[in-house]
Amino acid sequence: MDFDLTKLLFTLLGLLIVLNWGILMSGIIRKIGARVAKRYGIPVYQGWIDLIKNYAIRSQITHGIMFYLGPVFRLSGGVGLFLFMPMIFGSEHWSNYSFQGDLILLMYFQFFGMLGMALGAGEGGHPNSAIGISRGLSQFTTIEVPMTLAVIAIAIQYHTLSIADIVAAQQGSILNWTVFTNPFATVAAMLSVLGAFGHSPFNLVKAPNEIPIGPPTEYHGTFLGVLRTNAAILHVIEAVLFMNLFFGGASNWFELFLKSFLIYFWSVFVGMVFPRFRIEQSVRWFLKIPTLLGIIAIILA
Amino acid sequence: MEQLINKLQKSFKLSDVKHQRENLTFVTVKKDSALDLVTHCRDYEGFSHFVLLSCVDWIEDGKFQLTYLLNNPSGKFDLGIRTFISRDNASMTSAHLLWRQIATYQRELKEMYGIDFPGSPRVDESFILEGWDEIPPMRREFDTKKYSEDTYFPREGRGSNDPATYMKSKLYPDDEK
Amino acid sequence: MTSLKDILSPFTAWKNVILEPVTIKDPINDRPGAARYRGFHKNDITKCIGCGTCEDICENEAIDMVPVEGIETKDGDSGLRPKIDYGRCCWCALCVDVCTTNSLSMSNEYKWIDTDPDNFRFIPGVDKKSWDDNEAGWKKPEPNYEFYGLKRAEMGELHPEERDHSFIEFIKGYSKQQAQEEADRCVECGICTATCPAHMGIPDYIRAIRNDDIEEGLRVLYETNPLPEICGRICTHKCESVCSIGHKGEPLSIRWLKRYIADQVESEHYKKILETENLVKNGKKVAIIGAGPSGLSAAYYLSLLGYECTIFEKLPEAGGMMRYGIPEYRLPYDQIDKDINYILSLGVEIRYNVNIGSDITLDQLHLDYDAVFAGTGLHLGRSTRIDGSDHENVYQSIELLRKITLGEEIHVAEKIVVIGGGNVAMDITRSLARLQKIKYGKVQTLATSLETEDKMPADREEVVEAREEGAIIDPGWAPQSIEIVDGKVKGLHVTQCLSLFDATGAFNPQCNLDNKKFFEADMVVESIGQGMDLGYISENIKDNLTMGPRGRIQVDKYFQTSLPWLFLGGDIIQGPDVIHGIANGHQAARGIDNYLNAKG
Amino acid sequence: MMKNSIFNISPDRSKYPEKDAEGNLMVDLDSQKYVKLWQGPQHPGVTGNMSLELTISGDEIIQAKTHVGYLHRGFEKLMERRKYIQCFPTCIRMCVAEPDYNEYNLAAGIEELSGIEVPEMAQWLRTLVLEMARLQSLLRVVPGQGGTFALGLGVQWGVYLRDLILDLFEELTGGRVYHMYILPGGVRGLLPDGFKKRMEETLKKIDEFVVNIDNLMFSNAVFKQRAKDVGIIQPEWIDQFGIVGPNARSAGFMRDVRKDYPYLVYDQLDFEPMTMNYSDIYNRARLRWHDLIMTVDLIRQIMAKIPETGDIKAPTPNVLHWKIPRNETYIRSESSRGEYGFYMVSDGTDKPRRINLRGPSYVHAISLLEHMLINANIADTAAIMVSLQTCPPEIER
Amino acid sequence: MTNETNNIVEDKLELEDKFLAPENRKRQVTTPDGTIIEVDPLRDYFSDARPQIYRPNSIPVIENFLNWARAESLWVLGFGTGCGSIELPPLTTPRFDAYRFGVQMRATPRQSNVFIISGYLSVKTLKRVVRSYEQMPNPKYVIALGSCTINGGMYYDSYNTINRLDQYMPVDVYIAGCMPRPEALLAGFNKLKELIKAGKAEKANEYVENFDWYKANQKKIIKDWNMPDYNW
Repeated sequence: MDFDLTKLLFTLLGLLIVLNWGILMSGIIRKIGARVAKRYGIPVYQGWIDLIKNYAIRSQITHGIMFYLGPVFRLSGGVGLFLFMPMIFGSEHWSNYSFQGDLILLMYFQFFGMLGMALGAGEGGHPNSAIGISRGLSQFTTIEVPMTLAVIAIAIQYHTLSIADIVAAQQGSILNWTVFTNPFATVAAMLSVLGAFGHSPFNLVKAPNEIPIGPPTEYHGTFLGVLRTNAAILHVIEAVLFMNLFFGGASNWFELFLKSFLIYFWSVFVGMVFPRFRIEQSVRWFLKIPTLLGIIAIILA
Repeated sequence: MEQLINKLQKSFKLSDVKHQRENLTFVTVKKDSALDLVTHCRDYEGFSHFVLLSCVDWIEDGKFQLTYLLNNPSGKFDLGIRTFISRDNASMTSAHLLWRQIATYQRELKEMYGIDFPGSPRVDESFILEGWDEIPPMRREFDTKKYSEDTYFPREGRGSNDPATYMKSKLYPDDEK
Repeated sequence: MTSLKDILSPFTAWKNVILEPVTIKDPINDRPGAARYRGFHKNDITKCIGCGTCEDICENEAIDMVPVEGIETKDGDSGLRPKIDYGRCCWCALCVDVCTTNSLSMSNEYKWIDTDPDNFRFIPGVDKKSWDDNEAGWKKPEPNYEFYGLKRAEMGELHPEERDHSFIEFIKGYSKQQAQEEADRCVECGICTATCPAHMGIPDYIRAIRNDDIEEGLRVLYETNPLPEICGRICTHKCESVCSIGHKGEPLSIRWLKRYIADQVESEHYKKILETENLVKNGKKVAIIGAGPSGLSAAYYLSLLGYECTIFEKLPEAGGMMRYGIPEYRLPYDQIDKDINYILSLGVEIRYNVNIGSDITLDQLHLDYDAVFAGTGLHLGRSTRIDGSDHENVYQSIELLRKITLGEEIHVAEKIVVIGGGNVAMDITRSLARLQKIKYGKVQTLATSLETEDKMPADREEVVEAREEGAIIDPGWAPQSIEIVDGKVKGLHVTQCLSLFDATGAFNPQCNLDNKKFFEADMVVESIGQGMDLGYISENIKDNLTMGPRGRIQVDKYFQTSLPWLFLGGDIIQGPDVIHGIANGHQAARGIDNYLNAKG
Repeated sequence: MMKNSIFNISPDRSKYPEKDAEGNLMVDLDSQKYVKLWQGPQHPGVTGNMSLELTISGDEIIQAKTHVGYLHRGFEKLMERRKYIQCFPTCIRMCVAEPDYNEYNLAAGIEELSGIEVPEMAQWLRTLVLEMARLQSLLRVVPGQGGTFALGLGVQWGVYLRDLILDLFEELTGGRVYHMYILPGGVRGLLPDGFKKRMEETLKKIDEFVVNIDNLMFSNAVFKQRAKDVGIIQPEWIDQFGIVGPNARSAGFMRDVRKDYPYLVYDQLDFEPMTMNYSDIYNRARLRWHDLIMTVDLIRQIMAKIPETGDIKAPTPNVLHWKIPRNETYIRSESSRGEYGFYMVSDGTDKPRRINLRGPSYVHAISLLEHMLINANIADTAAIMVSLQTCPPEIER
Repeated sequence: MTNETNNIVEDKLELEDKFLAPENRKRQVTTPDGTIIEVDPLRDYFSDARPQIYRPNSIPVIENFLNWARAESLWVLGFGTGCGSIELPPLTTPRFDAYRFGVQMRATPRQSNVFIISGYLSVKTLKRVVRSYEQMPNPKYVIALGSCTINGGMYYDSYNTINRLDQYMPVDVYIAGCMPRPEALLAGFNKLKELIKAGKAEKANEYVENFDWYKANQKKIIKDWNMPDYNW
């Protein structure tokens, strides 16, 4: 592949858009969540202020080199996901560096950040982060099971591992979306979304009233800023991934915003009203219903 | 209640029986028979609920008063069993085997009054205080105000006047008394 | 297995998303405290008397009593004001509830943010704060909510029908329970101490009553007052007029409590309790003229210091005005004797029926004694000098009272008018009323005074009791003339009195001449004040004395005249008042001691 | 409980950690098998300011120690040097969640020791205040159980309603959290105008909340999974540990001071505290939810029966020097956590000789909690603690 | 840490005294009020490293902008140290909803900027508070609630509570009350925001500048310095 400056610039611009949309989106979601609790909640722009504040923290305490690298790994996981994710269907500029078989890479990148985090947080030496990491990894592994099953199902269905191709296959009519063509896979994947976004009932990883904040408990200031930046990107990208796989992708930015918002909102919609599972309960849960659905999806496909 | 006391009177030497309310009576027994009485009441008189173990410092008599307050949930009455122990080298038989919670009370009494309960679990661990090296604070000779003033320096700049003395100094300053 | 309801019903919570949030838009400004909220303190600085009760009840020692500029210390006001430390306060409002004057209250303001912790101290009412004008906020709950009794303990009294024909003491005195009940009301502020001329340790002896420690009480009494039985009955109790409880309710009956202590102790135990069994004499001698309160007081305290005292008394018995000016129903003679006998038992010598000037001269006393104290009292009556006041049936109250005490026969007419509104006027009114009752079976005594009822100098209860006993009190009239027809007194013409003092404060009664009245009477008694008789002081001494205003002899704070050996005290210096006399005597005793010690 | 044993990952703890001859656990932290985990005092999941020292193996607790004393202010010492009236502002701070029981117990104790009768109106008002205190506490605790499982919504609603009750408290007593309303002899004020109306408005909102919280928490599949069969109190522990109040009632023991030893005007009110016969977290939360409904009902009854006006305070000795002869007593009342008792000793002076608080948390949070946490999952610690409704300030005072 | 390990540390100290870096050696320090105290860094300081002073950005525009962000995003450490913590839930729930003003609760000191000392501090808690405070990143702010932090409040004569918070850590804002209502707390946040925006909330540096004095005060009352043996 030749070096293409325009593509790089568009990719960076896309990253910027995604980042800001991520911050705005979580702001809106939190505001909606606050409404359920009968209050007004934060201003929608609070996310940016928090981010600036975090970068404005003067002192950084380190627990070693891996401690530095943790957020970096995490960020590269998020950015990596972004890089290989076609954002807008049919757009030359906004398809980033997607390629045939990118689906497999994305599955890997999803895990990559978590592992990086594990290394960094482990270095922090705080037992809460260690417990959080071990829970996070085991939960993430089980989330991946139905997710992978669903992906395999649609890969079988569409005979491709390229996201762009999957999106392309869903064009035409709304009925062509995977959600209608392969409902079992979609349901399995949507259930694993609940875990992927880290809202209750599957947020034991960060359970504040047990192991405060979990893995990032030692991170502060700039580190936390990086983590939060990554979270903003990751939330959008994961939503975009599901959008691409199951909801027909997006043909313009507006459609992307809307669909990613709705997918993200789904996890909040559930998370708001359900308490969190214990780790073995959530593992058990993921290994039961969503996995079963995923297997059904594969069989049907 | 009267009947019960009369009954207990036969096997234990009760003194100072005081019927405070129709459902609350205090009795005093000797140190050696206190726990026997407590055990007897638990096992045979239906006092299955242990309410509290408390200590009163009668510094003028040189004694600690230990009060075991038992409750009979079915009869709905309480019996306070008092016993007096010496303030010097205060020590009492541990009752932690009777009810699980007593160990906590004994830990507290050890820390706050310096009463030893040999054999009580974790009785020597600090319970509420941390790094305390003064005399046990609930003992009456411990002056908490003085300790606080010496240790935690209250904010300066306060000062008050007694109205009577102040008026004296203003109105008849030369008056001797 | 989980039912579908268990999965779906939680989602009902999402209905809130379309409802308006319940959040308060601007909580900082929109939420004043409730009407009863215990916010920051306010103090009505003019009502506050600085009694310090708030300081006493504050469990956090958050309140300091501090002097405030512009507020003078005076009788009934210590001049101190509470300063509250908000580094201590817990807003329990006990200080508000206990406040004796209801001056302290709370606003409903509750926001005070500061970066300097030393700023959280202020004097409410003096340091201006934004909440000073807040109407809402905690006030003491009403009614029937008090931290101490506002009503006096009931005092046993003889019923008017029982007492109006005899001179038996009619105030029975407190029982132990009543005394303790009354003593319990005291808040121990000590405002009264300064007002009491003798500066008695009032809170201390009241505390002794509460603790049922009568002996301690007696010791406190005798520190400043050697005549507790007498004072406990007829003291003018200026202390009660400033009692802080009096702002909300009835002031403590400090006088009766004093009497209670003295009543409880038998006279034979006095010496033991007061530890005066073995007084050491120092060999110096002091002569005291007049066995009145000041003379007795001086004699007592001088004896304690070891001086040998001799009292010269003109009348056949000791007590002065207390015996000869106050009727027996108020102050029985045996009680006077109890106090005096104790003083005499300390070795004080008393010589009765000795008239200084004629029997022995002052100069002689000067030679015979190291110092002389004179407390001779005001034994001369003053006349109104209106037309007819020189008639023989116009009497001076002080003379009549003396005669009653001496047991002499006095003229009691069927209808009597007394001119005067003071305590002496009430005494003679009530004495005459009793005599009338005995003689005629009915009371026809009327007392009138210049002052209107609310300004009458007599004690309130005297007026009330006099009325109970059948006397008529008709104040607010200025006597104009006594009508005499055929040489007999027919009555008194009066006009309405509008004001007593002019703008400069001088005594200058203004009358409404149109509003007249006529009191029928066969006998008129004048009781408008007394004068002193300094006849015993020879001219050569008088010439050496510096005179002060209003014809009085000038003395220093130790009642020492310009002749260093001569001390004067009591009514002739301070005006008629037992407790002043006692205080003077005590102070003069100190002065004499100082003087003689300095002399060597 | 779990039928499919494939997914049951709880290991068998009957063999290890090994116990020594005296039955103490042999926990060697250097063996790498165990981790020592401190929860608190700076910890959002711990009720109040206390800490748990947990020894964990994996996600499982094998040893727990409660550490208290972070809130120790020496109240009992401080009260020994305060006059009786001065004890009131001090003692109410012994439990910040429901200060009124302190006020009531101390006042009732002083009244009993000095033989003062409280006017009827004051008795009603006291009952009202105590029930309001229970209500505001339950409004925090009932949804708080969901909060420990990250179901924060209920807490948000509950704390809002609690605030409305606090507003009513403010109107009635002048204080928001520390009310200082009950004093020896009576109370400090009559009902303000329109109080009953505003109370009814608030109670209506609470009625609504009761339904909402039932939908959100008690009919919630995840909540049920988390709360059922966890944190069980065995019936035989009730007497062994001295468990009182709702925790005992959930295990089938009727322990309610209001019924057992009626005080104030509770004998004129119609109520029946609930008992259950299986005490896990879910049932205890459910029991408190029923208590909440009962409390609302009790307040309605009080509002209907309370006299219009009357004396609020009996005459008392002067509070500045109120002496009580040597005597002792034990006063109890039913707080939302159970029997709340004051052991009071007077010695003839104007200051108490000893006031000893017996709070329900004293046993619940220490001996019972330490026992219950063994073999529990660390994710459930906060839930177990909250389900016992522990309140650290009353433990350490 | 057990006593045994303590002894080992002590033994080491004697041996290694001369090998220590100068800032870790025992030395005498003059406090702001003029008294001279002895400081032994290895035994007296909790943190591994002595805290540093972080100067504000030298470019006013940038510093103002950052201060604005810091002021509008106040993350509060969820540590209920005393009674006042009962008023923190109302603050974050519908009635008062402090989130509107950029105030959020955080569970870990590392991510918090504001420490609300909610009332009295017992000695035992003070130790944890100091520890948490030192873990918070610079800039950090302290809000002191109620009488107890100003001059001891109710507990002025208690043997177990401190009287003056400013002796142990620098305080930005005091709020009067016992306890202050949530509204007062919100007003306190406003005041704090003002201070931050004006660049006057540099108390974290003040703490470092007078570190030895603060430590001496803390050391005077905290007699048991043992902490759990990991960095929590």
